[in-house]
Amino acid sequence: MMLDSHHAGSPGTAHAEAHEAHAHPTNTGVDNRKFAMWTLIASECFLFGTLIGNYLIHKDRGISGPKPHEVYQIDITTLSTFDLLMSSVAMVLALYYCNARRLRLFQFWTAVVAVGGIIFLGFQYYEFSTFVVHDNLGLSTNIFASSFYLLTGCHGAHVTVGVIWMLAILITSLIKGEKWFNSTMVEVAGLYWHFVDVVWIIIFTVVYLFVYV
Amino acid sequence: MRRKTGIVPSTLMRMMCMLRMWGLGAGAWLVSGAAWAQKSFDDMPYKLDGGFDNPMTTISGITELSRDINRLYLTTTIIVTGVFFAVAIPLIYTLYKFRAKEGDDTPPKQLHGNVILEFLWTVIPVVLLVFIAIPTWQVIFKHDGVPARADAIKVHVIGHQWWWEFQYPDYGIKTAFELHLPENTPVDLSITSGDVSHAFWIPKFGGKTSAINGNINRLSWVTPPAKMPEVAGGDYYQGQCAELCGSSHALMRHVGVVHTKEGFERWVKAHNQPPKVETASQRDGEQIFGRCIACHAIEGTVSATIPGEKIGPNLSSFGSRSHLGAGTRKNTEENLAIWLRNPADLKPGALMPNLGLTEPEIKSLTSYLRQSTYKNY
Amino acid sequence: MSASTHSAGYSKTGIWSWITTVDHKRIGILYAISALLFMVIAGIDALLMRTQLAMPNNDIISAETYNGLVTMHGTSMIFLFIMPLSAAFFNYFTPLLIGAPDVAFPRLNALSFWIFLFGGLLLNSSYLIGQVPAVGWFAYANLTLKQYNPTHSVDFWVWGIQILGLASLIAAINFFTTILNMRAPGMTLLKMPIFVWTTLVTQVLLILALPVITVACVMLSFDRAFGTGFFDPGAGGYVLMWEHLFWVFGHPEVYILILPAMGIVSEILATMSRKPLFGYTVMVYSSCAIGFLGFAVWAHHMFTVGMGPWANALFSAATMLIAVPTGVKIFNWISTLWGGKIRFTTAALYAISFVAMFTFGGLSGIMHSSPPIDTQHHDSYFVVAHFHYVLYGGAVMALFGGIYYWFPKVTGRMMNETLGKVQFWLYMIGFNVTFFPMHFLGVQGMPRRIYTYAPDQGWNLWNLVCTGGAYLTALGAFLFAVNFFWSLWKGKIAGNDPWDGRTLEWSLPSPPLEHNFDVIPTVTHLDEWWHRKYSEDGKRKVMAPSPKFDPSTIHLPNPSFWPIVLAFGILMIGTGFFLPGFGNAIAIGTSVTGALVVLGSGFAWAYEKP
Amino acid sequence: MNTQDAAHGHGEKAHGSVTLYMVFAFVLCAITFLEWWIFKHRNSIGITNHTMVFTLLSLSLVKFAMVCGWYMHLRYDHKSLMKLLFGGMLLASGTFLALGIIVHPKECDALKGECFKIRDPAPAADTTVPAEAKPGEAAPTAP
Repeated sequence: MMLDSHHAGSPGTAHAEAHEAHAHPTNTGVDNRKFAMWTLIASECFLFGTLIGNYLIHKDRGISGPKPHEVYQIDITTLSTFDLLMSSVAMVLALYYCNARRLRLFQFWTAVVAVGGIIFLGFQYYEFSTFVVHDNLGLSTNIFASSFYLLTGCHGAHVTVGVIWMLAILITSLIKGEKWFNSTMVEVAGLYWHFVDVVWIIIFTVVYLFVYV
Repeated sequence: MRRKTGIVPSTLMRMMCMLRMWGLGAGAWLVSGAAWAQKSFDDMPYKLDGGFDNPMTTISGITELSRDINRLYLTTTIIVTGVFFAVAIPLIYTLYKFRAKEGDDTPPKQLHGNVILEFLWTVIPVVLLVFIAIPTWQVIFKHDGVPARADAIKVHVIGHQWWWEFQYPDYGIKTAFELHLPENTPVDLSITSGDVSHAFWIPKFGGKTSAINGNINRLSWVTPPAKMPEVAGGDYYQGQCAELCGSSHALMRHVGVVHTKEGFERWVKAHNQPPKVETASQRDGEQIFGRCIACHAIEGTVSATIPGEKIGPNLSSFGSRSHLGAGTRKNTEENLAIWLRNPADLKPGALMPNLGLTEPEIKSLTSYLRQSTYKNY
Repeated sequence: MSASTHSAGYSKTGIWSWITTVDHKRIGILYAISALLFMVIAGIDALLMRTQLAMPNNDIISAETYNGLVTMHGTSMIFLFIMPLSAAFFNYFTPLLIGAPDVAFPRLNALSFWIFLFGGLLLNSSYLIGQVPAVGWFAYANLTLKQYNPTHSVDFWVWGIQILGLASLIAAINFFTTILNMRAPGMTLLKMPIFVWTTLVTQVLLILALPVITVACVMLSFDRAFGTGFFDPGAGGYVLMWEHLFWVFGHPEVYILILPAMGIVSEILATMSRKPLFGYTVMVYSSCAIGFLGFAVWAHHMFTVGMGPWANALFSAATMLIAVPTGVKIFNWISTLWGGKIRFTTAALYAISFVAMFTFGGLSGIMHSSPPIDTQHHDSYFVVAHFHYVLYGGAVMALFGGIYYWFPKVTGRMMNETLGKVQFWLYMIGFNVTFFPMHFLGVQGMPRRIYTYAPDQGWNLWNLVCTGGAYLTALGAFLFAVNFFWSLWKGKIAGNDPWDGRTLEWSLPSPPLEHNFDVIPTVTHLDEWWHRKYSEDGKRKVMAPSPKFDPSTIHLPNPSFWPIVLAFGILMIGTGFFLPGFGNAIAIGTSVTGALVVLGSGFAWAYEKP
Repeated sequence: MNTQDAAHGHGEKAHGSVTLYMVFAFVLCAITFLEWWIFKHRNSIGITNHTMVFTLLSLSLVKFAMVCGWYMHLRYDHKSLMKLLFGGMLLASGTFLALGIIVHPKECDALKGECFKIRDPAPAADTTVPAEAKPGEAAPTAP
């Protein structure tokens, strides 16, 4: 999608989450940042709920231009879903090794996560370019296209923020090496990444598999 | 007569910014002071004419729908007033009885709660609300979503930016501003909009219904008996657009005109008659009207034969309409001249362009539009 | 004044300390000042409108200007006055009430204030170039499309609301975490002060409702910028989609406006009648019920758009259901006053007037909760009267009561009581003279948002009376400003506990030190401070001496200027969307640099030493 | 959340082991493959629309629960986080289900342009509305 306009749209630039040093003893026993990330996830349920609702309402109301079933390539999208799932698994392992303070393995799996995200964005770029070029389904071709691009574009923007966050963690770990094992920050990043992956699981089913509903 | 300009928007904006510098008090009083000084009614073009015999009050409904609504409104008001006093009286009594006496600052008994009271003032409101809810649902399912009656007159109401169009598909009539109806007949309105959202509302006939582009909303009621003796051309019930639709939202009015059965028949027959062109100025007017047929049509003339929906209102029986410019001004010689001179004077933001007509052209066009299309029904 | 441990080099006073502050008390003061200034602007809008409507066929302002004033008055009062003033109370008092040193994320707290301020400035800068949004505060769909509103006026509105929504969302996540995670030891959820409960429910509503308006605004800005057809029926779009999405956010929004006011009123009534709040747990559950039901009633704003009988019937039932918890709260307030020793200070007068006016507004709301009646009331002056009774008589009265109640704690000086009472009665009478006749105008069929009306409609008298009332209220507002500034310097010195309060903030010196509590209090009771002062049978207890304070245990977050930089980046992204010039080179340029500024300051923020 | 349970800050022991995560990864991939297979061969296995919706949705919810439960440590964390997620999900799906039902064009299908028909429960015989876009005059028939 064009410029990363999601910043203004999405709530709170994730990596701007405050970098609290002292682990203040909390009432729920959960660290503040983790708690705040789960609140952000609850808020994003409504964001993606609105987008999915809007897509489902508009998907058959396009008066002219291509229809959903004429455009979707289910094989490519399944591959990108595999890719995102694997990057989610890599995230869990990265966190595991971060807790276990195994620097090299932690850095390796964080890199795998970032690469997985980039591959997913590659799939999305390929999909969007084939839609625009091959099926001339531009952003404003019809209402189906607009709501499709809004939904998948917003999700893509969230994946981009996730990739930037992962690269930031990777670079910090490479620079600071053994001294820096901030597993709470890695866990919060993991929560964000898993949520983005889970939203894609629902989008994959609702958008690509409900074509004939 | 030079158009007297109100304060134009851009100068006002700069004044608002200076206002903030001068501070709240002085600014507000300055504005109102200037307003009182410059107020003069007579030569001001913005004057909105009244002149309808039944203003827009919802109090005395005259159709079965509006009577049902008012009956429901009465029961709700009684219950609500009862609840208000059930709250106000204990509040005032408590304030009077438990006000702090001088010098006695020992803390009172620390009451925390009372389960019975909490139970009472949860159940009683629910019971009261049931008394409102049941009649509400009855009235909803009596009037809304009911299929149109076979003998109902079908009218397509189409809202445009700042005027109302009424189409009678069964009689092949397209008119504007005046919704002519026979007495005691069910009417089935299919309300939609040609551009932005409007809301069709004749308070005395019943509730408003939004006119939304892309939706067909239905409103149906039975017209009241005609009060006035037929010769006076039916009783006028005023209505107005109720959804913000742009700058002239306040000047977008319509009228329900109730005739006797014969009166309505005469109107139907008379409406589409071609205009009677007798005098020379009417003939000149007809020539000049040739410039208007891109947007307007008059039944029985060449303008009606051009296919395609017209942007402007249909002017078939314009002469016999009580008001012009969707109810902005009375249909007089002078008002039509002001309108033709510059439509934006009467209706800010009007889509009709200033045709730059000369005075003699305006005179003959006025006579053509008002006299030759006049039909007494 | 023990020196709290700051790393060196940070100034304590002066503009720079205010710009880089992360102290929740200073941010609260910043919110309050900007909210009151925005109120002045919105108040002038209201005065101009009322002057135009004073007489039929008035020509003080033109139609476009009137529609602009209607929109800016509505949007500014809701998004730039009531919400930020409530946020000022959240910011200042939530940490004090729950015994926390500060909010969970202090710098994020500063960020949400600066984003709010830039959003408010963006919205109001539409005045300066004369393109004021003229589409009503809820900007219904078709009218806002490019072909009916070609100027940038609607873009100001859309991006203003977008940025303000982002600010409220970040603050909501911050406060939600603070309340649930940073309460003093021993303070369980049911031992929290009631104002903290209403704050908690408000934050939940904000967290869940704001994303919906974010998506709706993105759709509208795409419609205007890229020609997508979300709301354009010609392109298969659906005009009602905007109304649905807006009101799915809109109705929780109006509960966001009223719940903090309910919390403040509960605190004031309990303190002024020297009695605990009657039925505390019931008040808590009814607040949660109001919050939860807020998501089930949005379509009662759309009874006339032809959703069919079943939708109207169900939503009218849900709307009536919300009247039950509200009624319970009103009766609990009266029972709080019952049996107390009520001191009629100005704050108490405001709280009591809230109970009376909000009841009246709520009841006129029940009238048009039934769709048939609503078809007569919708978009008429009856609805204008209803929501002014609920918003002005409710939220604004309670917020002013809150200012009178907590002014001593914030500034250390009492507000003048006699001037306060005069100002209150001016407000009370002016408010009723302005908005009570509007019920008559509504029933007489005067539609909403009309800039003029014909002389023979029977509306002339009541419109003149309303305008008179409006000027009376303006005088009241002016007196409030006088009292506010006079008391700042010459008000009577207030000790720590001028009202003999019940909650923890009265145990602190006023104004409180930057680190709030010398030692975090362990809480044993609801209304903890009252139980420390009085024994069960009402005799004053001798207060245990507060434990010795050693400054080493306190470490305060350092001030940081990244919040304002990041907020400015977001402002650039927003305005970039519609800046004219050189095709759209400037537009894309501003947005991209904005995104880079946000990215850069985000990184700098993350790697700043804590 | 009644007593304040001691937060053990950073060093909380990782809950799952690597093998557990690998098993979960395999199961997730298997489910995704199953979804793809169902969709790919929907005609050959003759699945109707409704059952397909039901199975695919439930499969994706299983994946959702697995990732949330184990990968995001929701199972081992404080109950309030679970309430947060399910509260948000429940309210969002409830609201937008209601919105979908209201907005769903019951009688008309936009593709065939029926949306401009009168939204009449009992479809009246011939009253196709000459939508303002449709050219031509309405046929003038005597009343």
